[in-house]
Amino acid sequence: MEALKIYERVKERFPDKVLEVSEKKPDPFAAVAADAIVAVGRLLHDDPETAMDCLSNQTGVDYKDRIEVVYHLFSYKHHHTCVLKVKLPRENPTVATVEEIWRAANWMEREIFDLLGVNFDGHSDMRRILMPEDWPGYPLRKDFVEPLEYHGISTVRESPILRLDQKKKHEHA
Amino acid sequence: MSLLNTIPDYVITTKTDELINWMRKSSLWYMLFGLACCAIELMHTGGPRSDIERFGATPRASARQSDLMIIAGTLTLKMALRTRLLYDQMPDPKYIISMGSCSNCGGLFQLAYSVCDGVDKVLPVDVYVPGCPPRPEALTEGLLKLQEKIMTERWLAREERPAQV
Amino acid sequence: MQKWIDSLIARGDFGPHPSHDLVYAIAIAVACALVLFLVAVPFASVVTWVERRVWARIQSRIGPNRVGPNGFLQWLADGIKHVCKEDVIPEEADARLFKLAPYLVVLAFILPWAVMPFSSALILADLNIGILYMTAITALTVVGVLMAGWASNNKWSLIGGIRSAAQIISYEIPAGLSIFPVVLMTGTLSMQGIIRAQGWEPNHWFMFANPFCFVATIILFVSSLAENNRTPFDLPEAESELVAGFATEYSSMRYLFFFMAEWGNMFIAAAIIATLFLGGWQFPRVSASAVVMNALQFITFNLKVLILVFVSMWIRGTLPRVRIDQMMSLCWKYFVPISFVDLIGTAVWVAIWPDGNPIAGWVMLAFGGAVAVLFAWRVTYFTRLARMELYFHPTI
Amino acid sequence: MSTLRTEEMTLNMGPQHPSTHGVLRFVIKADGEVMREAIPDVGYLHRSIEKIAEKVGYHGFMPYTDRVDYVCAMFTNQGWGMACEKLANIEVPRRGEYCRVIAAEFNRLASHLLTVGLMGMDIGAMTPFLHALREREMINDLIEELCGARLTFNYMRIGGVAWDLPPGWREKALAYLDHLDPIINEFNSLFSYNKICVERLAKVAPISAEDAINYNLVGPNLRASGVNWDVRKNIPYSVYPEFDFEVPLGSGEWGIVGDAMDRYMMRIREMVQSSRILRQALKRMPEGPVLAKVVRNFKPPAGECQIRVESARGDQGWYVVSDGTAFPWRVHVRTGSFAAMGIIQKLSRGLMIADLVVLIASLDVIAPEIDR
Repeated sequence: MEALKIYERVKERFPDKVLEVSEKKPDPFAAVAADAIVAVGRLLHDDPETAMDCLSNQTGVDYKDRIEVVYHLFSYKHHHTCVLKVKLPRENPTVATVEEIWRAANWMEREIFDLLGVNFDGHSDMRRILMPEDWPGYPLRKDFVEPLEYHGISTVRESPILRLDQKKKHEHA
Repeated sequence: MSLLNTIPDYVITTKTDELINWMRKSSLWYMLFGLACCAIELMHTGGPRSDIERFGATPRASARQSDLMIIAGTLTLKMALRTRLLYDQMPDPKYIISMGSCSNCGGLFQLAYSVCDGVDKVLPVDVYVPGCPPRPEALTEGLLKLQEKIMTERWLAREERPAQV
Repeated sequence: MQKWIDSLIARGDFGPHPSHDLVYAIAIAVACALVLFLVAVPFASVVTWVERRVWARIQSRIGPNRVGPNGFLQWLADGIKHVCKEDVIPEEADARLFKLAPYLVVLAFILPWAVMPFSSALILADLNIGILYMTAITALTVVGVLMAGWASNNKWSLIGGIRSAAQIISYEIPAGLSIFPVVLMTGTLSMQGIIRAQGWEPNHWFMFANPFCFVATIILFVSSLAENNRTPFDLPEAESELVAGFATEYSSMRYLFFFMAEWGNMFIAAAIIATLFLGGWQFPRVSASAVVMNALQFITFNLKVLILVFVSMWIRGTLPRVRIDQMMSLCWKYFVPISFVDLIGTAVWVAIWPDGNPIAGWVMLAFGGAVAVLFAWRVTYFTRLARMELYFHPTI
Repeated sequence: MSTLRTEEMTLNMGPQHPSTHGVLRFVIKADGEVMREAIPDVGYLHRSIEKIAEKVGYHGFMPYTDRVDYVCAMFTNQGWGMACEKLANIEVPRRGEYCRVIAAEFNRLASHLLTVGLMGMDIGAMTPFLHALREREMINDLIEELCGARLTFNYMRIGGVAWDLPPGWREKALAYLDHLDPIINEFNSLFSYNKICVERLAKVAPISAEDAINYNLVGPNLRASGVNWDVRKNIPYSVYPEFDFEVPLGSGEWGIVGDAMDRYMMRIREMVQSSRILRQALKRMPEGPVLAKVVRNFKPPAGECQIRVESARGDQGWYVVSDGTAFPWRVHVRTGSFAAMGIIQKLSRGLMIADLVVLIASLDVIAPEIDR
């Protein structure tokens, strides 16, 4: 099934929850209201016509004014794919977890939490995954400023070519 | 005893030092400590073509039995703390070869927020091997350089390292 | 030797009125130390060099070749380096047990040399319970290993120690039971007695004396691999699972003891098999001179032992490691019952032919030869398939 | 009489441990030899590659993609190249595609050789590992001649590949393939069909097809569970549809479908298929340029896309968001190892400690691919 047809099916079922369907090439996507993502996911997963049995990718993007969580769904039965998006405010972004539908979401959501600071409600194990537990801030946000030292290890290095240290210090100032 | 007294001290100590150093340099057991890309080249260095065991260097899994730590790859800040712990576990005398640009100075990943730019910020390094990743031949050369360095040491006149608190 | 010491005492080399017992004791201590340092330690150490070279060849590498001719002195370099290293005793460890453990392991490796029958005359003490003594002493290793594992206060060491204890104690049983058939046939426990009961010809070896002994040889060999923590039973120091097993926390000299004992035990296990089943030092009487005969016997014995050691290196270079439950089931479900059957079968055999059956020797030898030929053919077949040039010129 | 008390033993495995490929850490809750649970702890090699992409631009990011998965860097190269080409709608010349396929399949051989070798090392046989390294050296030689590097290739460019095959390379490559096929047989008889190896691997940690899909396992791990899915066949990209090859599936002939032995054998069988693809590709090489005209200041139109590449560790997803400038807004790599690590906690229940090592090796996880 074409991705756009899938979005139409979803829209039929949840007319007020699908905020936007973008037909932009190369990959069209549908933006879904944050409170409906579990219901939409459940629908796409259980409906035999769509049978989205695999969450092939889940990631977050920081757009400076908002944070989007992107879900790439895939069906091994029908070999079709679709993209869902959830737009969240930058201050304290929170969305329900889809871990119950696709177990693969467990780790991907931990990664998004770690790097972008999106909270997933109802997640079974919401800890940092890649960064150390005591790391300040969320590194993949656009306004992230690197700390100058970590446990006594300085993160700047005198570099004759790049003068990165200066740049970093400048950022801090 | 009287025979020994006729020989100047430095002859005995230098010759003994030389023997001990020769033995020590010929048996540098390195710790299996592959961090990133260079780990694969480290394996290749121990592999059939550039067999590093020719120089008596065998890989050991435990830090307690190794003399040499080859830091092969990018040292992240999260790992740096662990590396320091591992280094403290090694018994003296111990050496470090920093293998690859990442552990020399951060290399490609100087731009990164989570990478320790150079292992020398955390640990004392004896030999730097440049390359991204260095070829097995380069690492072997690094080992030979370390052997040269060991030959210049005076083991009998060494200073005991104070116990770390 | 006693006469020589007596003459020295008479000459007054030990002062005017020495205590004879004291002088003897010192002489024995010196002799033991000489045996230890001139035979046991070099044997164990040179075996490490041989092992590394053989292993490297199997893996199409070259192996250590920088220290001395062909790297022959590599063992010396390793030894001296270990002596020079800092001796770390972890703060959390039980220091006394931690220090004691390596000595027990080394003890278990050194004491068996007392009854090692190198030739008809070269034996320190031909005890009448030689083989029993040997099995009893080698089992001491388990105490040391378990102690090391426990005292290190490291969980990996502990698992290694426990695994080792379970493994060594289990495999003691089939190993012990495989020794009994020979004892039944010879009626003696003395090492020399057992060797004298065999001939130099292979068909007079106990391995080929009857089918049960043939099986017992194989069981004893596999069990000895397990008792010495050799691949495929190297679970206590499984490098990829337990870091370095019970020796994880050991460094410098103490680790060297474990290291040496492992290879030394390999030699001892091979010596037991060579003594019991492969005719020991037996060599045809080609010379009337006792010195020449003893030298030839010494060479024969060591050759047999080294061939067995080589086989165990070969196995180490080829096979992966078994899992602990598989190892236990191999021991308890297969080896123990089979060795009991062996024991009973040998007893029946001895009851029927008390002096042995000469035809059986030839038949079994032919059978063993057939197995060896088949094996060699398979090996050459696969080596031809695998292109030998890759092994002889590893640096293509 | 005091009652006997037992307690769980918590073991810390890694980050420096010989059998964790790279730097992984596991917190193992064990009851003697049997594990209650093994909780993976990753991130010791998190090199912030995704953030770097936002700083260095499209062409400049190509060397970094090598480091996403250093064991099979050609595929990450290719994934990044394809993602950019899809964004900017660039057509790659046919000879360029052939060069990509040839380089990538050689890299797949090298990667699988390392995987099967590491499996040998993890269950205690060093010899298969070193034999695999010996074969890898020769592949490294070939690739080095092709692109000048042994490990981090940086061979592909947006719109094709950097260089054409050097003269005489094709014959050398074909000669190597003739050499490799018997070596795979030898490897099988040395290690794969060894009784101890089969006993160790068969029936260990089977993954059902449902679980594999639900946990988003990809590539050989997924196919070992019996799911017939190969990006090269099912979402054809590059010139793969022109080649005749099979997709091996887990059959469970040694135990259960989807056990460690199936996952291991999958690599061996894929090597045979790769060799088949390579022979066809080397023989059918068309003439022409290898690199499309791509401007130096590459600015794809605003938009986003996802690309899936069948790497040696399975379906690799590149998600790229472009805002029309010379720097990508966001790059995300969804890798096979990351998903495979997620399932370890579930599978580890009731396994022995020795089996955990087998499980990690059979899932073929590589630390930089998890952490990026």
